[in-house]
Amino acid sequence: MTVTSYLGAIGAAQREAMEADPRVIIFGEDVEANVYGTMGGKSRADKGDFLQMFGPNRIRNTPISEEVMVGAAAGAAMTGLRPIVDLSYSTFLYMAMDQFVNQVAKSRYMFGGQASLPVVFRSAMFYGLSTAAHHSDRPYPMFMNVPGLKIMVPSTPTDAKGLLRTAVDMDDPVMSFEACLLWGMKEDVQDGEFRIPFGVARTVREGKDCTIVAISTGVPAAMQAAQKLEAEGISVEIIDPRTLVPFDSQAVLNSVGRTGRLVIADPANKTCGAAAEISAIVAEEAFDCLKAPIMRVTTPDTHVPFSPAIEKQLYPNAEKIADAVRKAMAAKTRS
Amino acid sequence: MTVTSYLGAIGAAQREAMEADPRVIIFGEDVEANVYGTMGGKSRADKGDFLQMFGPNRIRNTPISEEVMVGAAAGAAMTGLRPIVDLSYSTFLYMAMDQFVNQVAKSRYMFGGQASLPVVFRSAMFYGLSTAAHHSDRPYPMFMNVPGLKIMVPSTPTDAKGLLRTAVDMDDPVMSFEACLLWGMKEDVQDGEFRIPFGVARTVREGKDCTIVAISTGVPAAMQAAQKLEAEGISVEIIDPRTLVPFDSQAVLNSVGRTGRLVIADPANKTCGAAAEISAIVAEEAFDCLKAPIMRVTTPDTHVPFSPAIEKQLYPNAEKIADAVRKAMAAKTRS
Amino acid sequence: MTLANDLLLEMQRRMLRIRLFDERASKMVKRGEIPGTVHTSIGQEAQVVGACMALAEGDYMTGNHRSHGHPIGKGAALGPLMAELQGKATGVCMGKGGSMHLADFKVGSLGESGIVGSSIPIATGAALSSKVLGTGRVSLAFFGDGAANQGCLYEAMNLASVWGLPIVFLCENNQYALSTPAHTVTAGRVSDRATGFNMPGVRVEDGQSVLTVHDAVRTAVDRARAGKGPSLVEVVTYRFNEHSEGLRLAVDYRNAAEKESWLKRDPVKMFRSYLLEQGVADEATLAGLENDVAEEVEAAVRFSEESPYPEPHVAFKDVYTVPFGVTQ
Amino acid sequence: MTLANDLLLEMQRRMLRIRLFDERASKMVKRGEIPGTVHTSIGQEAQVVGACMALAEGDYMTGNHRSHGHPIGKGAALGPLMAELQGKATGVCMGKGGSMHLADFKVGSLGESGIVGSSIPIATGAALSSKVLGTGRVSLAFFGDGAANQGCLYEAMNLASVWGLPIVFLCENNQYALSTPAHTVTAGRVSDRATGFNMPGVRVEDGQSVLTVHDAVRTAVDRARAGKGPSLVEVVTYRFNEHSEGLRLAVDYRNAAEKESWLKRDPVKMFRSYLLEQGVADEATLAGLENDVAEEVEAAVRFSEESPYPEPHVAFKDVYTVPFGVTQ
Ligand SMILES: Cc1ncc(C[n+]2csc(CCOP(=O)(O)OP(=O)(O)O)c2C)c(N)n1
Ligand SMILES: Cc1ncc(C[n+]2csc(CCOP(=O)(O)OP(=O)(O)O)c2C)c(N)n1
Ligand SMILES: [Mg+2]
Ligand SMILES: [Mg+2]
Repeated sequence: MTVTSYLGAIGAAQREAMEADPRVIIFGEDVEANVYGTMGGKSRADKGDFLQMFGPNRIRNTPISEEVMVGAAAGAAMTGLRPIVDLSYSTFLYMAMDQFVNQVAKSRYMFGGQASLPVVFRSAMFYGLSTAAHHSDRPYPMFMNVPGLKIMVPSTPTDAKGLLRTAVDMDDPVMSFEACLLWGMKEDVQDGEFRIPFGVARTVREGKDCTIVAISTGVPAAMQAAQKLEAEGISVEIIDPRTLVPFDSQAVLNSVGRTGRLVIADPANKTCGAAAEISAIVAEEAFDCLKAPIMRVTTPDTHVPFSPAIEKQLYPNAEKIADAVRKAMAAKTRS
Repeated sequence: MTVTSYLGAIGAAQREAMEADPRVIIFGEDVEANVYGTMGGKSRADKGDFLQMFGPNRIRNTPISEEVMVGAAAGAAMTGLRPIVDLSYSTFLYMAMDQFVNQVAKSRYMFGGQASLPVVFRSAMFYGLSTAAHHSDRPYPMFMNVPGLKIMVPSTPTDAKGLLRTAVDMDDPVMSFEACLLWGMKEDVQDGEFRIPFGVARTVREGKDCTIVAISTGVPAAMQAAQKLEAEGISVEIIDPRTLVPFDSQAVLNSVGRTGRLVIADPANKTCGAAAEISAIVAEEAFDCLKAPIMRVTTPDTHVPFSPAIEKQLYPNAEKIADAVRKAMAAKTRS
Repeated sequence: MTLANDLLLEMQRRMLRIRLFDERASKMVKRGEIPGTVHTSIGQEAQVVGACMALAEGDYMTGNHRSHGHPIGKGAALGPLMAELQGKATGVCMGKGGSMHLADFKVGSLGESGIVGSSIPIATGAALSSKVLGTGRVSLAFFGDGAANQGCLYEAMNLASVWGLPIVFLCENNQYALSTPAHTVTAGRVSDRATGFNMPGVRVEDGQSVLTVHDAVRTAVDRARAGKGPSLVEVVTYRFNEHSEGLRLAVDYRNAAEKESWLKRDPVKMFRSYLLEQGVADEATLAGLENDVAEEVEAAVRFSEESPYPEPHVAFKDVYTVPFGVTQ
Repeated sequence: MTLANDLLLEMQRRMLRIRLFDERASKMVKRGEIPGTVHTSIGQEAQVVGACMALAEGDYMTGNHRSHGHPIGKGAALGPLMAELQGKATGVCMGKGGSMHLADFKVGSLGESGIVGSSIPIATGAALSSKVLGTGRVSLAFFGDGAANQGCLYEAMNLASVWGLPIVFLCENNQYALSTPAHTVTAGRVSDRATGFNMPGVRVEDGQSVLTVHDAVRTAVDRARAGKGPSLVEVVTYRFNEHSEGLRLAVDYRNAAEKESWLKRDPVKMFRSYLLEQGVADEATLAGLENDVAEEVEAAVRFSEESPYPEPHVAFKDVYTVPFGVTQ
């Protein structure tokens, strides 16, 4: 075990994957200089520097051309490479939307299984940092609507490392949505290579009165909420799905089966967001267990404003999550 | 009143809007030749031909360059024009996703209200017609996740005409998702100019046992289901939201308040689809009225295969909708 | 460059395969035996085959909606292609791709794209694989004059150029994108766009001559294989049929005189005469070849007709490598 | 072309505004007085002002993340710009855009874009308005050498060319995109890409001379206004600061010698000397100008500091023209 940051864990997973398999390559804008620090060491001067370790054939700076970056990764994945594409900010993914939906997601299906696409697309969501509407989106819900893509949303260093490694080793395309706000989060992380399976939720905390399904930065916020609520005598269970596709609906249904109440903490926009999907699954499959309305705590349907005076109010935080739980608790129980 | 097809209604709305306001222009691929027939008459030879009527300054063939088409429409809308952009197939929208999300949807907000974007983006969903995965998407849910866009999904000639005219006259960007399967549908349509407001659902049919919220081709399918169910003694209420943004949640909540049961018929993909959103709204806001699980009848999370032997099974149809209603009826009622 | 006689005959064979396959497919669409629609390469056979046969067997290729010619030119078997057009289980894509999305990975055909321009980045990625893994394979991206105005082409050309990728960008300029004349929506000449991206740009005016096309593409392929990077080749040609089979446009966007003059330059007939003139083959050999190909196409149709449709569960297959959820 | 003295002085004034505004902003970022980050135009003032002042007042302009210079060059008032950088309610975008998304529609500034390349189509649309409505306005799109590899630039250039739109594509080639040297990711020269899209392409090597830039852009603007269509102008320049303020890259991607040689060619100082040499202004006039601008910038900071932050409900405003749902 070594104390490792979320960012460091992402770097470690990539380094180990590159060491394990020469077909793994990394490309993206400014990856040679490791501007965002997502690749191991802090700088090129570090001994952990990827360019020094793996050379310019496998670590490649690209032009600012997201569309061809994503498409080329797909084409490369179909023909023997296992690329990791660093797309830096999640808001830039739209530039390559056609390649994601029409090529990355559909090729295996459309060509009757002839193609495999072992490729990982990494990007970070920079919300909460005064970067305004062009850099702050949390767009995973629209990719959840596209069959053929797998989606991971790690909320801890351990999950970031274990899931990312699974992603690189998997033969399906994966989108990794990392949260910039979590980059500095540290915890003891298992040394060396390990993998965390997709589609298996993590029970962050057990409880009996209300289930909170929390995504990405929603997880630490839910933890804070749970502590407040505990003082009020409300016992909260927190589930982190870790991957949204595949989604571990069984874990959520089991938990709601025990608690009878569900709050979802999801930093994406509300309409057609991940929270909507989780709510709909439960309303369809665990209706009889429900004792209260399903509450969504999401970012409301606005864009992200620049001014720090008005930005932070928008995201799910401990207070909003706790309020939603309190409301769920107050709902008159079905007899 | 004149008997008019869905396609004819779309043409009429555009013609009347162009006649009423010289700032309205239409551009898109092959619009001069009116290849898809969505602009009035059947061909250039017709007297209703737009190019003849409005000239090449206002009817413009574009290169196959969706990204600049959408962005240029936004820029033109900010500076005095009111463009209608014909994007033909909905699956081509991804090509311009960055322009839709980062420019069209965000500009007004990000620039503090300085920009207005009176622009309409039309596209048709060609599912159910053996065109396979690259031409058959129903991508409105991902646009619902983007604040700033309005979304219409007309299911009848009257709605197509009235909503489209409202869209052209409105100062916000609108995306019109038309259903190719409905192009031939005919009904008596009011003559001349009329407008149907956004955000006002239409009660297609009244009933007391179960509410069906139906979208696009889900509406005729739900009608057929209702007839079958009537024979079984089940009385179904059908609500067509007509616009998904804004969404008339009050109409749905009122109806569910009366029936206690909800089935949603939505041809989009299931995960994070429109059906998920509608289910979540009801599970949050009308929980106490609910007597049964909320059932989603959607296209499952696969791509659209080419072979007609296996395509049609995927979409919501009368039988699947009726089954869902029967299941909702069979659920043991809360005491 | 002089080519061996068997290579010349193979060119004619592949052009004939495309011609007869597409003529047959056209009829089948009109009779309702093929669902949806098809876009034929009739009239463009020289351009397709000249390019494909400049590639080695292990080389990669991507294409577009005008799709049948590309895999046929690359050597794909006709049966599974025809079965794919009919949506049969034995189709090259199990009936899930259809006419617009053929792919035959066995011959390096990485897929046709129904989205105009969208497969160009894919071909670029295949070239990247070749470069990184050192396999020596060349990649070729077919796209139309219409696709030449999609931005991703220029992103791909730039990336291929700075990375020195072994790829040929091949613009099939049949002068129209659906009803739209290329010159009304395309500034300048496509081939001239190469210079700005630091690669050779060639325009083959006589795209009806398979040898002329072959020669130009061969130069580009050799260059790519030698590690000298990408090229852009624009081939001027003409489609003899409507944009897609069954489509009827009331607008006379291609006038009769123009059409007639191009019909005279039929690439299959022209090359036949050439082969006779040059003594590469005699009448009997060519007639034999034509019979063989006709029989091949009929056999493909029979194969397809006798094949079953896919089972319903196939609609849920191959969304992921290991199924889960609804795909199980 | 000889320019009137007051025009020359106005050029210097605007360059100074950019310089002092950005120097002030840089300090404020480091002190935590401006949230997020800013990208300064220090070193690029000649390129920005030379271009902006070739436009008429009613003309349109779009830009990018390196944003302050563009609206300042186009004549925007400094107070609301500074307030925007601080996220204040009196900001030109009500505090909702911030540094990367300035816009001042009053002076034709239609918005800077945080997404590289993404505002180029917007400028193209403004040019379309001008053409369709016959207003005679010209549009100018600023973008960096990095953005020159985004496909939408080529879609825009092609569309503008075939439609004869009054637009100038202006590439601010400061030789780096963040840490990436342009020549490592850009094939050939950006200006050479114009030919393939049938428009003039000019490369201004001396982008530190405001008059040289002005001259080249003026030619392009005149051409556009005369109905002769678009042009591409590439200006070679250099940013004196890091990509963004506060960013510290351990990699020495721009070596010291290079940096030093460019710092010597400071556009503001160079033009100052020129004005003195040519007798356009004496030392006292220029010192007065400098004082005025310094005071203008301080006034802008005071205006901003004294302004309130937006109320919470402003976060829900202007998603739509008429609010509904959560935006109510
Ligand atoms: C992104 C996209 N936009 C539009 C279309 C509709 N479309 C299909 S083929 C075609 C014309 C293509 O012209 P070209 O590239 O010249 O190929 P050709 O058909 O002439 O071989 C169009 C507009 C599409 N399939 N994809
Ligand atoms: C679509 C997109 N990709 C990547 C980025 C991240 N990014 C911001 S500025 C920048 C470099 C831009 O370089 P250039 O266009 O030359 O402008 P400069 O900063 O040099 O003025 C990058 C990569 C972005 N904002 N948008
Ligand atoms: Mg063509
Ligand atoms: Mg630059």
